[in-house]
Amino acid sequence: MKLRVQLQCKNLHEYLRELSPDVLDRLYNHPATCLAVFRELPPLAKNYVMRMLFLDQPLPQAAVALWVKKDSQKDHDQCVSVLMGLRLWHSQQLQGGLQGIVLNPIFKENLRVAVLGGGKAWVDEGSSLGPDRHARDVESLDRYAMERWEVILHFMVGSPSAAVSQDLAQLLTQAGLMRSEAGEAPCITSAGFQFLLLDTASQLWYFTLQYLNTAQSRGMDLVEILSFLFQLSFSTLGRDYSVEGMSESLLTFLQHLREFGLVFQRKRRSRRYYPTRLAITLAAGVTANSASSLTPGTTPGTGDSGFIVVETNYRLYAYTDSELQIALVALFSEMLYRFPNVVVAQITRESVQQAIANGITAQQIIHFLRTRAHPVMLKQTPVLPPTITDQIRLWELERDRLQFTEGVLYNQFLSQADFEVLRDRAQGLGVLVWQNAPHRVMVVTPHGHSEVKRFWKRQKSHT
Amino acid sequence: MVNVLKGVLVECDPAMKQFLLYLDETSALGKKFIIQDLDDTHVFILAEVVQILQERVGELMDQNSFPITQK
Amino acid sequence: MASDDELSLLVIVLDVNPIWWGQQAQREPEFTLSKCVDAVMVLGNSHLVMNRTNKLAIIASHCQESHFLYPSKHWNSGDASGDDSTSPSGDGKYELLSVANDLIAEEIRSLMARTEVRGHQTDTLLAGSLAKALCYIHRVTKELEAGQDMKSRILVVKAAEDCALQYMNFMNVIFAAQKHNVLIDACVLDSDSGLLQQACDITGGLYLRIPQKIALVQYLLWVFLPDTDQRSQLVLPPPVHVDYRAACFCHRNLIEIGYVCSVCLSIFCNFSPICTTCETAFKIPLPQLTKSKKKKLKPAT
Amino acid sequence: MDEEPERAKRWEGGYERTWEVLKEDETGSLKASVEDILFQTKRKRVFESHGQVRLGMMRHMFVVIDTSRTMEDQDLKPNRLTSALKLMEYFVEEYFDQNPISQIGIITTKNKRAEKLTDLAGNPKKHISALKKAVDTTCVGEPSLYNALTLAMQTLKHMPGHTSREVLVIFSSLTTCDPANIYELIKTLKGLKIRVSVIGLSAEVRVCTVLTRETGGTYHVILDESHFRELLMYHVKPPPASSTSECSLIRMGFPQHTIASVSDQDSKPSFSMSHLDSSSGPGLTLGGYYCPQCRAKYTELPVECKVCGLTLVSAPHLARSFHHLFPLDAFQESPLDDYEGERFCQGCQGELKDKSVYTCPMCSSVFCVECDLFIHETLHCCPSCIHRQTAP
Repeated sequence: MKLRVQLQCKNLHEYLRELSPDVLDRLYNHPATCLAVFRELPPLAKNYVMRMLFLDQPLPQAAVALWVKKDSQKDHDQCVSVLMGLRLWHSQQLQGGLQGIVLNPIFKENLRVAVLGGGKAWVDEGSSLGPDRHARDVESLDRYAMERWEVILHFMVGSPSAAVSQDLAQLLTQAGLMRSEAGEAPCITSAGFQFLLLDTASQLWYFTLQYLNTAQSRGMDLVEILSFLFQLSFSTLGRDYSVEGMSESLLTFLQHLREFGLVFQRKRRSRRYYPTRLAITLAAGVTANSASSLTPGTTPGTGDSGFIVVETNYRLYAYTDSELQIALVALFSEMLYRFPNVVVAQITRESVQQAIANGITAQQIIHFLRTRAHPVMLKQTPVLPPTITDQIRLWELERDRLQFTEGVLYNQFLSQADFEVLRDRAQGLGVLVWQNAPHRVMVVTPHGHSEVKRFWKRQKSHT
Repeated sequence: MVNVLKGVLVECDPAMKQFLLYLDETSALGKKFIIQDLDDTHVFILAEVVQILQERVGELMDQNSFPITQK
Repeated sequence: MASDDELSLLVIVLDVNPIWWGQQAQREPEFTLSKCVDAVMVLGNSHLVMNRTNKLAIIASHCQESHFLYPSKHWNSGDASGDDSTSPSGDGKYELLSVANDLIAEEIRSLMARTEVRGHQTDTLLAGSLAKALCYIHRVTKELEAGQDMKSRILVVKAAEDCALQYMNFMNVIFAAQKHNVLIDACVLDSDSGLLQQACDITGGLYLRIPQKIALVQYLLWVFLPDTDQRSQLVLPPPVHVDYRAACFCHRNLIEIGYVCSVCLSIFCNFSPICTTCETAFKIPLPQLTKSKKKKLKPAT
Repeated sequence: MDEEPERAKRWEGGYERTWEVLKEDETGSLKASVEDILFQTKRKRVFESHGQVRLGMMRHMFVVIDTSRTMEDQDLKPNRLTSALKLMEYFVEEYFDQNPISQIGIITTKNKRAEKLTDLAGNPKKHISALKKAVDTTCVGEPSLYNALTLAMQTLKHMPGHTSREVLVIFSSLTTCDPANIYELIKTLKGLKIRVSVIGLSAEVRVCTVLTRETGGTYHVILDESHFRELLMYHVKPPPASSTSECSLIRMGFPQHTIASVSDQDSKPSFSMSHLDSSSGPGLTLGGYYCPQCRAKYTELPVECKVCGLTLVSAPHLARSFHHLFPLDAFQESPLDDYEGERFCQGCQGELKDKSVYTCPMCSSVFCVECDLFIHETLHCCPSCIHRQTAP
């Protein structure tokens, strides 16, 4: 039985919520992180935070509940749980025994600094080093960033020309994007295929998450590198910053970022660095990554945006000369012709089925096509011809006509009461897969089986 | 007394279920594999046939599909 | 969650009428123009940090001109990468914001220093500023990339009196805004403004006359920061009573029943045989009523 | 009425060397030339607005929509009917936007019959909902121009003399099934001063040519959907009033809107008069507009009071049409190279990059082409002139 591995890409909140309260509190010590966290809140929660930004007194919970209209109560509850979960809101007992709410004081302080000024500067500006003789303009930074990032992608698809550092290769393996058999060159996994079809911002975010997950094992301080990462994403493109005052582990981190193309440093020991567009759009990837996101999230200036034209006759024209992009298109289509600046491919049932067998979902293919749609395509609504998107989905569904769930079948109950007792128990344990009361049949998951069995034995002995 | 059986629960549309019943009756997979016919959209089958069953369904789909594009 | 490709543009029109602010400084020394500008900047900053794609423009509405405080002319619209000549932030403020705030402060200083006040007009030319705001919104909309979508709204922070002569232009601006789905919000510091009430009502914006000027920042953040999506969820001040009665063209009286010329739609409070606006003679012969009427009432366009 | 129209057909005209307009630049690209043409057409519409002529601001118009079998043709997407109805919805909205105190009614014709979809009324919502419903009508048989026009005429002839009487026919079929001599009807229409305009969806039909020529309307045949839209929009602007039309002062009410909040103890919900005829919608509401003459309550304006017959409008409604009466002068176009001064548009602050700038004759501010269009099409007032007004 082959169950498809779905590439799970958490957003910032899901990630932060898993951190310990202690780490969270330390994170809020930096204005950049506060700003980043704030920006990713649900819109309603952002307004809540803003409303309380200049209040020093706690607000009664009942008063806060009156902020929203009755029919939006659900959104309100969700916002409250997010704010509480991220420890942005603290409950406090008011005088007179009422429950009150107060904004996390550290967070409040630092967000105020980010928005209004004050406090100390985030980073040393490069200006302390004097003007850079080898100053980079925005274009060359963009080019550099794209080149670096593509090297990683090339490495993943196994282009012989692409070579990456040991650290990076290891990271790719740890992230489950590549699989390396002992002694052999690593090869791409089904998760890797899915990764390739994401847009750059989401790829970057996914990758960063993986990096962060392993950061602590490298002896890095999570808070330190997260803060730096967010700070980077709020810096100005085309300006140089100094490495002055950075700790040793942060410098290592900077070297890694340099390899990913997030920052540009002329030489390894250079005293200044330039953040690239990749670093700055990193935070943008945080929202765009949700797998269901149907919006075209073209990253400006990344060069790979907008080159694909799909016609209703399943022809696909990709105006690109990038080997990588062609390889990506070839993942789910059949190549027909190749020209210097354009390739023509055909989306066929076989090619799509092949892709799906590799673990790529129809949604990902459609997302790929949509995010890389040619500007001409973007002008029409919907962007992709519905026949194509529907057919790709149908091809996927074709494979899903049977749904398999491993389980243990319980049947031949003697009485309805017996059945109901056991069924309710299984349901309570959350292991019930399927049940049919009139026929007295139920299916539980294999790992729930032993527990249910034990319960049944006990039940029998009682009666 | 309750009877307990290990296997795989299959959820499918009624048409697909008929195909499964047909495979079962004709012993097309070399043996009977349906443990219990649960309802219109569910059957409980032997775990070991899942792989081969998927292949057979794929074959069926291949037979029923026609190239929609001309090259 | 708001999708990333939907931009939100907030244009703040700030009334900087020097006479009004001068009087205000004498009345309440604790709430001056610079305080107000600070409050507006806080709102602007908050709007910018809400979302990466949010955009901001601030227009100062003066007696004689409307001046763009942000983005300035020499600033590439929308592009976050400013020229490097601006001094980097010396504190913990988000770089983009500190650049913007410096610019706003600089521009308003030069505006106030440059313009000399003639006469004693205590009314500000809001219609002109709104017209410019709409032109700006129009341009930004045209510059959007394919597939992008933009919601825009205008917030008027109004201090001085209404200008009655602006009625027609103001109405034109309101209808243009309505046509382009631009909300007009109004935050009124002083006396109620009939024109703005109509503007907010017609375009679906919020009108609020704030009771305590000193708490301007809080009012701005609480009421005017949420965009349309969140407004539908939040409890906000109820709509105000809007006076839609017409003013007759002959005496400028507010009337409930009047007579309208079928040719030019001028409104009169009583019968007259000849329309004073378009000089049409009406068919129905009537005993001569008042003949002393102003000849031309339409403002020179 | 028998002589052929003098207007020559396009194919009878001289040999047009349309391709010579296009010129290649040094690199052999046509782009600049094509852009130039697009640029010119963009501007063209601005100049078409007429100056100070007397307009018929109060209009009564019947729109006749052909729903015969030919409307099922798919040359407009998805078919003629759907496309036409969609555009009509837009038309109705625009019509009331520009002609706030006018009325419109819709007639459909199919199967040799004509029937009223909506009566003459001044509220866009009713018409639009009727149009939305009409999408499902089946298109059958032949249209009847005669029946449709008679139906329109029966209502229009009772309209007061100071209003315009117009019929706009969206005609898809190439034939019409008339029970009597249509030429007689055209004479009657002419006598009643009813202007009939036709927008043809297929090809020119002689009976329509005669009809429009005699009644003083216009006749156009569409090229494609965007042209269709353009032709419809042409009918949105109020037509110049004919010199013979009467003028009068009309009594109108300007009711105040009263908002009663639920918390207010004194306020009691009451029935709105506008809900009397329609069973839909809640009848009881709190606030509303009260007729100043008889205190009948309405929830929407404009409306004609059902009790005392007074036309109720709000001041902004009237203000909507002011721009027709006081149009903004066209800006002067001049090449950018000749212009000295700050190269920024006074409207949008954008840099002036196009090869022409536009100067307002009153305040001599300069604008870019986009703002020029926006100002003339939507804003109807010059942003800079407003500032000059109060300056002594």
